[in-house]
Amino acid sequence: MEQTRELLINMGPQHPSTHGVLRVLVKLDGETITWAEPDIGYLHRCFEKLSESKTYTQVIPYTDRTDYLSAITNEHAFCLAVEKLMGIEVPERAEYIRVMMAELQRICSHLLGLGAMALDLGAVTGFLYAWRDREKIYSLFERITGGRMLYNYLRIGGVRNDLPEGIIGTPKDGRDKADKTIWGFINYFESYVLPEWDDLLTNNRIFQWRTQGVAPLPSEVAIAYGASGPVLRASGVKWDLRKNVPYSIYDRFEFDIPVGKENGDCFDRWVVRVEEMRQSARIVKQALQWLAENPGDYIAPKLPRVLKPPKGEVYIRYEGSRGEVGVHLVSDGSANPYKVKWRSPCFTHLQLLPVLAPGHKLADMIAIIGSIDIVLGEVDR
Amino acid sequence: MEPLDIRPDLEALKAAYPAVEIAEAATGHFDIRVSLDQYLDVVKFLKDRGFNYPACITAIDWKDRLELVLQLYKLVVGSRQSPLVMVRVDGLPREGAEVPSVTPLYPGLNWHERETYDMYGIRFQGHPDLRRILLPDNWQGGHPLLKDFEDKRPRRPRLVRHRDMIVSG
Amino acid sequence: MTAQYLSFGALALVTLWSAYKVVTARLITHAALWMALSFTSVSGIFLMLQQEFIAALQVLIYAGAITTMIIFAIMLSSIREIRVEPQEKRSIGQRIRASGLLAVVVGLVFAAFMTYVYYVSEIPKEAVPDAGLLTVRQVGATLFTRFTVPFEVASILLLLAMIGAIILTAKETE
Amino acid sequence: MSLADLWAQHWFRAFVTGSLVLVFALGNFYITLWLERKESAWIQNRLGPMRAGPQGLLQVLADLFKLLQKEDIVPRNVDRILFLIAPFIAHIPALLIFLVVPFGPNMVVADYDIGIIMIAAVTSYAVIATFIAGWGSNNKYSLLGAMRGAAQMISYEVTLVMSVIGVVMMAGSLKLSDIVLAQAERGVLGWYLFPQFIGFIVYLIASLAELNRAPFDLMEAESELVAGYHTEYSGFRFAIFLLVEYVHMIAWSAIAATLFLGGWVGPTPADIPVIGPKLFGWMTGPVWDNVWGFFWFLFKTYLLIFILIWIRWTFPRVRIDQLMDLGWKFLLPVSLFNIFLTGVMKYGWNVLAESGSPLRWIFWLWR
Repeated sequence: MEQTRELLINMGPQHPSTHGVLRVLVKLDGETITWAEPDIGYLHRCFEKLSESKTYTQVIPYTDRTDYLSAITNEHAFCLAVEKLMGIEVPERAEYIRVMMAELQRICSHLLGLGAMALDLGAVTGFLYAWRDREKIYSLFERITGGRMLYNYLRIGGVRNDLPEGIIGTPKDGRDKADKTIWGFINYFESYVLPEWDDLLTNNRIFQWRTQGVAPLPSEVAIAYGASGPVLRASGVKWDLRKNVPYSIYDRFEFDIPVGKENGDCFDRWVVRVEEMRQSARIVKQALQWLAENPGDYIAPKLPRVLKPPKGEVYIRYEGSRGEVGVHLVSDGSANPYKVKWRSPCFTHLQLLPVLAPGHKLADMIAIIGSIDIVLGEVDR
Repeated sequence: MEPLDIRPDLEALKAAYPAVEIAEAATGHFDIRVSLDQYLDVVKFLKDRGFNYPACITAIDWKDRLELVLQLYKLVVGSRQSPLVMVRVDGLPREGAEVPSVTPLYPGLNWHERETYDMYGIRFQGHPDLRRILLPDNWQGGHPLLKDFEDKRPRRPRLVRHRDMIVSG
Repeated sequence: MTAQYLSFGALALVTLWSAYKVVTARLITHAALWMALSFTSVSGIFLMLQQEFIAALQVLIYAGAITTMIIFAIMLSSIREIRVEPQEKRSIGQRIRASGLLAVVVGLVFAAFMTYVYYVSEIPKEAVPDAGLLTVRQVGATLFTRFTVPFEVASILLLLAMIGAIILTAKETE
Repeated sequence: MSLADLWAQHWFRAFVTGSLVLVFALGNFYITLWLERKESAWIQNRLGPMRAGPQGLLQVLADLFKLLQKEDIVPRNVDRILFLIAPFIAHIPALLIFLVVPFGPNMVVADYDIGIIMIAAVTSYAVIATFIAGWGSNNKYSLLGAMRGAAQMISYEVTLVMSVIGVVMMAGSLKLSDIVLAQAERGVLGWYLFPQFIGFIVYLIASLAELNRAPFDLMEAESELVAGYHTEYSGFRFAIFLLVEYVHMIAWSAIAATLFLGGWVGPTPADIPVIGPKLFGWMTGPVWDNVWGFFWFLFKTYLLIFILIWIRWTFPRVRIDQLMDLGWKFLLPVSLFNIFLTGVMKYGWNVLAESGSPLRWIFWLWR
């Protein structure tokens, strides 16, 4: 029988649900996608070239701007790379502050990722709930770092400043202190926000219709395509760089790695992210306990004003909010990095789109983009 | 969880390809220096030995030559401290370098190879779709991560606020 | 009475004009929409005859369902975009053929024939006493008593058509 | 010529009642839009509009003025005539539905015998308007939205009519005022909401789909199709589409209130036992009946509007194939079953009502 002609659609770069300036070319047969091709580069800001002309410390604020929704984890990855290159010992307190901040940032980033996916699926309320809770984290971060989104808080060897007084709070802080103390937020988050997500969306029949069985990703394919983070774990691979290649002080914390089923679909990716937020909250609680028990003010070692790492090379694998952040740093002994390569998880994940999308409906495309949770700032760098 | 030991694999690699230089770097990873003609075979060998996870591929411009760096590691569930190996091909010409593509082995390196082409001008033979990725398709200005890259585009007037007048320059 | 004649004249004109445009419209989508207008004005004539039921059915089935179905048929074929084609110069013969003059002539002949039939026929020109009282209840009762068999036959025919359409359009799955 | 004489004239009545319907529709559009903003804000822990007027009451007005001031952009390469007339055609069904809705006792513009069929008929123009807007825009997103919309509305119109047939069977009339009167006789428990509960639920879901409201707002799914069939519209033409959407919502809620919730039937203060007749006895008479009828009609309509808004801001959107599956494979069979059930139950009551057998109470609800 004669087939109908395919319709070529240009989604983006100005489209409400491409999470920034992503352009996807889609061929449709009716409503079914037969071919998809992402086109990126609209947000390219020459991060790698720019870094070569900055000193090591000056690069830190630029790392914030790669994955701008998960700034602390990027700073952490970069600082880890430089510290490894120079062999700097980080003060214990600074390590705990870093881990706590990174995990709060992970919660924050996942909240937005989940909220944006909910918005793409038409649940506007879920999105606004995510913003409400993100706002509380931002208030906390603003008090700690002075910035709300791009912090420039971590320093090579430590952190810029200690936690302000009273921000830790006590484990009894409840919902009314959610935006004042970290304990308050964590308690509010665990007792109120997570059940709300489960009620509103995870257990919602329509939401399950829209996500279950959509874009299954077999685990071998996920590994072959370099998927990492929640996307990899949703496909049933129990792999978390915090556990499997421990860096910083993650081996001191107790937490589980949530995994999805063998053929992880959009729903698995969703559930894994929700569970990861729960685990991050657990880590934050342990860090808070330590910080409350071990007060101190040694948060950064004395370092020369201009850092000149020895000649050498380092590649750091870091479990960012969206997956494996790789920092490949080459030093020639001068004050500027000779080369910085930022292996971004979103860039790698976006390759999956042409694999996952065909055979699904146009509406699923949105769910897929939402479920792999891309940030175009990091894709294009 | 036991730390993962990849030394047997590297020894087997050394045995199979004596020309390969293997060294452990101070920062924890293993450098595998191979020549261009053995590159694809070594990567195939490593993939067969279980280096299943393609982390990244990139290049370094050493001002007189280019060096291709491919980062791989073993993703084994339940393992710990899986070391990274960097397969390095040194001595590539700075213009018109051609390297066999590993995308057929590791589909996840597709875009990373495209990016390396985009930024350094290294062509990957056998790549399914070697186009510019971050820069526009019609970009003529060269490959920006080369150290001698110059932005040849006409300078845009830059508006600088200078007390009470605006100077363009 | 004049108001009635006027409105009838207007409706009839719209019906005829849109019917003419159905045939001559350059874009097939326009033709479908002209057809919807034609059906609508026919239902207006039914309303003037105080046959609301038939008018509503006319709108429901013809202007609603049939037009939409035709639109779907058009969309399933390959016409997807509005094509703005330059008008090319044509000879007089081509123009006559293209302008649908033949259609007009045939239409006029047909109209004359119908008028003739109308005048010579024995149908009483006065309103039939019960015509205004044709209620839905009567229609239903008649349909399910006197015309049960034709009704069921028509239903089965439509069902078969539906099944056939599904079989024709369904893609073969491995 | 006195007012009564004038009232006897058809043209005058048509003019006055038509204007009243227009005023009703536009006024309620205003309130519904404001209600939607406030209610969505309430659901989402926001305040909603607060600045323009008390509780943001003037916000809708401000927005309408803003849209009115905007340039009326007609993009190049659109099918100009269709693009321009689409908003007006979209108006037709939304307003025509109000013709047959009884707002109160004897308060109906055109009391057709075929009320429900007429509603189903005029709704078909909504499909045509959507298609004209989407196709005339010459935009792939618009066209996709329009085709989705056409498929969806045609499919759900069937379900919608089927879900109402149970009510028609019970009332024995297609006339909406007759249906209300039939419910008035049966008292509160006799409202068709209870015997026709399946029909009511199916109607609610199907009318959501017919209205293109979330979770069935596929034809203007902003995260998929930008804005669907009205992507290219701006300024007041866009405002008209917005208006039509809300007027439609009011219309369908009004019909649901009429069919299932007893329309304008409701207690008045004079019905309060003991003190009612003494204190509110003066609240009787034809005028007060109309006032109270209108009040209850509005109350029930807004109850349904509230539910529709609540649903919209709670659920994610379904996918087009799931929507079609739901409509054809679930709702339509269920509504057919409802017709069957209604027939059986009515027959059962007819047979057993006189017999005095205790079994007859099973069928009592369908009496």
